[in-house]
Amino acid sequence: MHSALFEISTLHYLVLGAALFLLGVIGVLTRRNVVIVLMSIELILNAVNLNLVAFSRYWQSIHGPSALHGQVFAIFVITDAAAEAAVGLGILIAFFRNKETVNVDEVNLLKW
Amino acid sequence: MHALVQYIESYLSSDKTPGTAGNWFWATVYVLLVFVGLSIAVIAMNWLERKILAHMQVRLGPMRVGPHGLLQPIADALKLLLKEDIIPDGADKVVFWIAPFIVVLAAFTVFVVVPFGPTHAVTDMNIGILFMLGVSSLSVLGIVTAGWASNSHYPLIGALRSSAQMVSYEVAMGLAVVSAILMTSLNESSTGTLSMIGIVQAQQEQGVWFLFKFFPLGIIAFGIFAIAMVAETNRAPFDLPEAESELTAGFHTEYSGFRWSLFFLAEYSAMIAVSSIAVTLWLGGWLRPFPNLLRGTTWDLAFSFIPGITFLLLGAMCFYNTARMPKHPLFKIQTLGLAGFGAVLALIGLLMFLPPVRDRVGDIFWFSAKVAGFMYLYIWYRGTFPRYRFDQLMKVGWKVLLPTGLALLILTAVVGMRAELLAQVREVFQR
Amino acid sequence: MTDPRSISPLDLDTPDKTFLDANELVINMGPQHPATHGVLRVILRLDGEKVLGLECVIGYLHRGVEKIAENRTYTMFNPYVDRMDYVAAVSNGLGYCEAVEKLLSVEAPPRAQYIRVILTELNRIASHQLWLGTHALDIGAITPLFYTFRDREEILKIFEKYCGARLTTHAFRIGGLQYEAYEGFESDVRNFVSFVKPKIDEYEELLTTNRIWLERTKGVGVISGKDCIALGVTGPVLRASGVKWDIRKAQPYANYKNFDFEIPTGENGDTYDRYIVRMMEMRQSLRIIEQAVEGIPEGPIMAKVPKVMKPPVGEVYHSIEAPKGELGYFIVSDGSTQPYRVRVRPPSFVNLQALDVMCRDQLVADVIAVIGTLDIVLGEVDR
Amino acid sequence: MNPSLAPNPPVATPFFFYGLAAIMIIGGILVITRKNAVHSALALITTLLAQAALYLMLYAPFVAGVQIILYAGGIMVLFLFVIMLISIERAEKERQFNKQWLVGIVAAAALGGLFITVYTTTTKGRVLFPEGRASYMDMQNTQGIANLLFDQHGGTYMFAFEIASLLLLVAIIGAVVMAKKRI
Repeated sequence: MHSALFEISTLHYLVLGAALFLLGVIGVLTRRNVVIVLMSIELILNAVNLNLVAFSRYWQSIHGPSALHGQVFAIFVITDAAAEAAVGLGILIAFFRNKETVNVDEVNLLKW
Repeated sequence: MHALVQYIESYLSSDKTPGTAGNWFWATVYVLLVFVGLSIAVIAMNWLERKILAHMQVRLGPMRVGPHGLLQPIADALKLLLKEDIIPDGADKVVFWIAPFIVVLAAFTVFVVVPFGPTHAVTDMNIGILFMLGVSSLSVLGIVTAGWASNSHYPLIGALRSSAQMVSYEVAMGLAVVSAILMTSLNESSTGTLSMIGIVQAQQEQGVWFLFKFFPLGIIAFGIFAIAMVAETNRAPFDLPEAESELTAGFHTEYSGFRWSLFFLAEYSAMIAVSSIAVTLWLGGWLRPFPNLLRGTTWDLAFSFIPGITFLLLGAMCFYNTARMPKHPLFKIQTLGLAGFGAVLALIGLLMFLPPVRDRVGDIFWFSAKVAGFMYLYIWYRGTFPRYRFDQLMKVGWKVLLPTGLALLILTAVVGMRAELLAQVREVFQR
Repeated sequence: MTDPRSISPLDLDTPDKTFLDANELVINMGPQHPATHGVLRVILRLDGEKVLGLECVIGYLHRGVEKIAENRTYTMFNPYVDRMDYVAAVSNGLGYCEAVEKLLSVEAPPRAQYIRVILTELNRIASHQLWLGTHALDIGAITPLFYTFRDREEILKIFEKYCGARLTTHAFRIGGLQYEAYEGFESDVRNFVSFVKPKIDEYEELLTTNRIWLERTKGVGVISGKDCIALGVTGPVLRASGVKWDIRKAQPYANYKNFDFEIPTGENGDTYDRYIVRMMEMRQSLRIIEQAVEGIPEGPIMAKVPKVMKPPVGEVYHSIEAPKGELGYFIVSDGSTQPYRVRVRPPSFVNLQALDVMCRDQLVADVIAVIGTLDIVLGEVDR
Repeated sequence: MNPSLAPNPPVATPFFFYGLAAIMIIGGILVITRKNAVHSALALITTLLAQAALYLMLYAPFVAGVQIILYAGGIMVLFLFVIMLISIERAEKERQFNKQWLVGIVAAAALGGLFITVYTTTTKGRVLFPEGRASYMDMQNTQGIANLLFDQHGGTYMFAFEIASLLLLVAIIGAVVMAKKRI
């Protein structure tokens, strides 16, 4: 048990990633403020990234140092996060201008 | 004792930076040295800026505290430390408290990778330049939060302006940097590097400072960076975030005393940091000038005397001014102080003639001298230029620097790969 | 979109929402603000950084100069006018003295007239120098301030030698001068003229072709000649809009008709033109001074005026071309030793009205440039 | 390749890992519990920076650099910018959480259970993710990534890279269209 705790392996990173992911999910589901919901999504994406990079290292140990696919994926995820944040915040601003609220449960423009 | 000497010698003969060599003791010493050196540089910069600006503006500048106001920065620092630290009532206390530290941390952390010499850096990172750009971009966070936490209109506008400005100019800055990094890879083995030391070594190997490589592409890239770095550090003529006549003092309007001095410290160390990037990327870092024209061991030896001579000259200047001091009993202490300062400078100069010292300070000296040139430029800008308006600033950033930077990047690649491109074109024609 | 002019800046009923929703963000600039030249308070109604409208709140420096005049004799009131436009005290004194002289139907002797012209023109240069320094400072160029103050110092030295005061000079008396020109006055003035000529070139070198200066001033705060006349704007602001109106030529006072000088005018009526017009005016002033100092006649410096002044019942309006525009004095006499009413037409006060027109649809930073270019002195605005 | 750039063997890995993990978890909790969005953003920045340090521990310096420069220096500034544009005083007085506690707990529990199951499942006596520790690599990470993205013969992920650039372009246009009052 001692060595399992103190020799950091891929699994450690995976567990950390899972914890972050769960925090993000709870944030997305329970918060009303859209900005914080978006930030929780960032948390989820980061959890995924952590897993990807951890796997990349694991993969490297098997397939040699140039097997960096996980890191490349992480970079793509970061790119997507940037796009998502830009569009999401743009929508938020447009929404705020119309409804003067940032609460996600008042986003009911499509409801009649 | 013998072990200690051996230990130090083992360090002196090392060809790695302490961080890379995994030498924790020397790394700590280096961190402390950089920290102390930086603080001294900021203090000196404070005095120099006031003096140089004053002389540009036909006045004398600080003259009262110490000979020629030499002790003025220390007096100022004391005053700032003793001042009441006011936190406005409506401010968000925690964020207000943290913000200056974010700025200072960001401004100081970048110096971990600044190469003062081939072995004179805390560490040499694989991603050195990326690290520098990234960490220095963190100071935006401090500025934004400082403006927001003050809970006042002017700081908020200042913070918004500041963040928009810094984020915009980071783009142009990044493009210029990428074109310089591209130049590192345009050699026989076509391996580039992001490491700060590696970039300087690439210039050494290619025998040309990147400023002059692919003339005039290098100079244009340097120009873009030189403009963007002034905007990045919020200095004149891009000092809109703290435009005195419009926003009183911008994001730090509500700050006072110690916390304000942290912003001040951060601003100047950020200036030094971006100047270090410019020096490393385009001006050959620690390399002495004219490596091609004046080569050979004789010239190396001649150039290695220059640090000592510079300090001797500074000392001589002090003595000259000592002779010009008023001959009045009240000025006795000041005269003695100035003479003492000159003596210390001259002593340092003499020390620098000793062979072991001479060999090890040359690179630090040239690096610092180049950075000092940039510092002078900053002061010069401040004395000369009016301030841009915000829309004009954005126009310069997005409509001038960004397209130029993009074109420059493509051109650098084309010029650098011209042999391959020509070969391919020939292939097409032969077919 | 509604016409921005229909929105009153002080319409505070609509709540000040947030930055984002800032169709109407109301910002208070001043009275304690580094760029409002004293205690001007401007209430800005902004759309983001665009100015929808603004309103000036004045009176923070009101001292009731006009009321004071009613309780002072004509002679005793003379020093008070220096406190209105304190950077051009000599011009203020000239206007007042000439107005009272007109009321008394006396005329100052030629020698006094010449010295008056020299001092007034020196003061015009000093005023323009101070304007240039502070205006450039507002736009962010700090160095011109020190250059202009260095050279303005020479003018102030002449004033000090002449009448003992540097700023609030009280140089003139009703009917002429109190002091004879001191020994070496003429050579001092000549030296000053040859000293300051290259200095003006120096200011121009720093600013006139500076790219940032051009970008900050060209097309900023444009006002047409028609608008200027409608608002009563005078002085360099009017001339920069292309209207060739200078009271020194239009209704010559003192002995300006003896001198040969030009009225510089601009075309576009923007901040840059006003800058150029003022720079050229400084040169023209030097020309006038050169001519005047060559032609100082000998003779008395004081006309015959009674010790106790009791002007005949009546009223008089007399205006002069002060550095900032038309400075007029309207004096009503009831035959006693004290004026019944003195009304000052201060150029700064009238010019300040144009601020709103000039700033509409410009940016916040331009408001500062425009306040600077109007060259207002709050002491004169508030009186 | 510069041999002097070879990184050192890791030092005190567990210490750093648990420290950074604690920072990340605490930061994450603060992100989802703070009333004030600026505080949340600052907590998220802390989490992101700690994660960048974890990337360094995983020998992914380039990803760490990108994380700092893009996430902490770019995206989070955007977040702070937007938070400052919208009114916070009012948002703070309102109810912070919606009435989905139950959904949240159930979803989190389900996902957590799933993770635990996956991580502890053994097939033929082997866990699904063995505790394989990567050996120390003296590869230049940045060049490796560059080779994967675009090497001379068209990198493995060249197409994906171009698509990503297109995505960014779309995002730029979308954000401008959304946020601008008058185009």
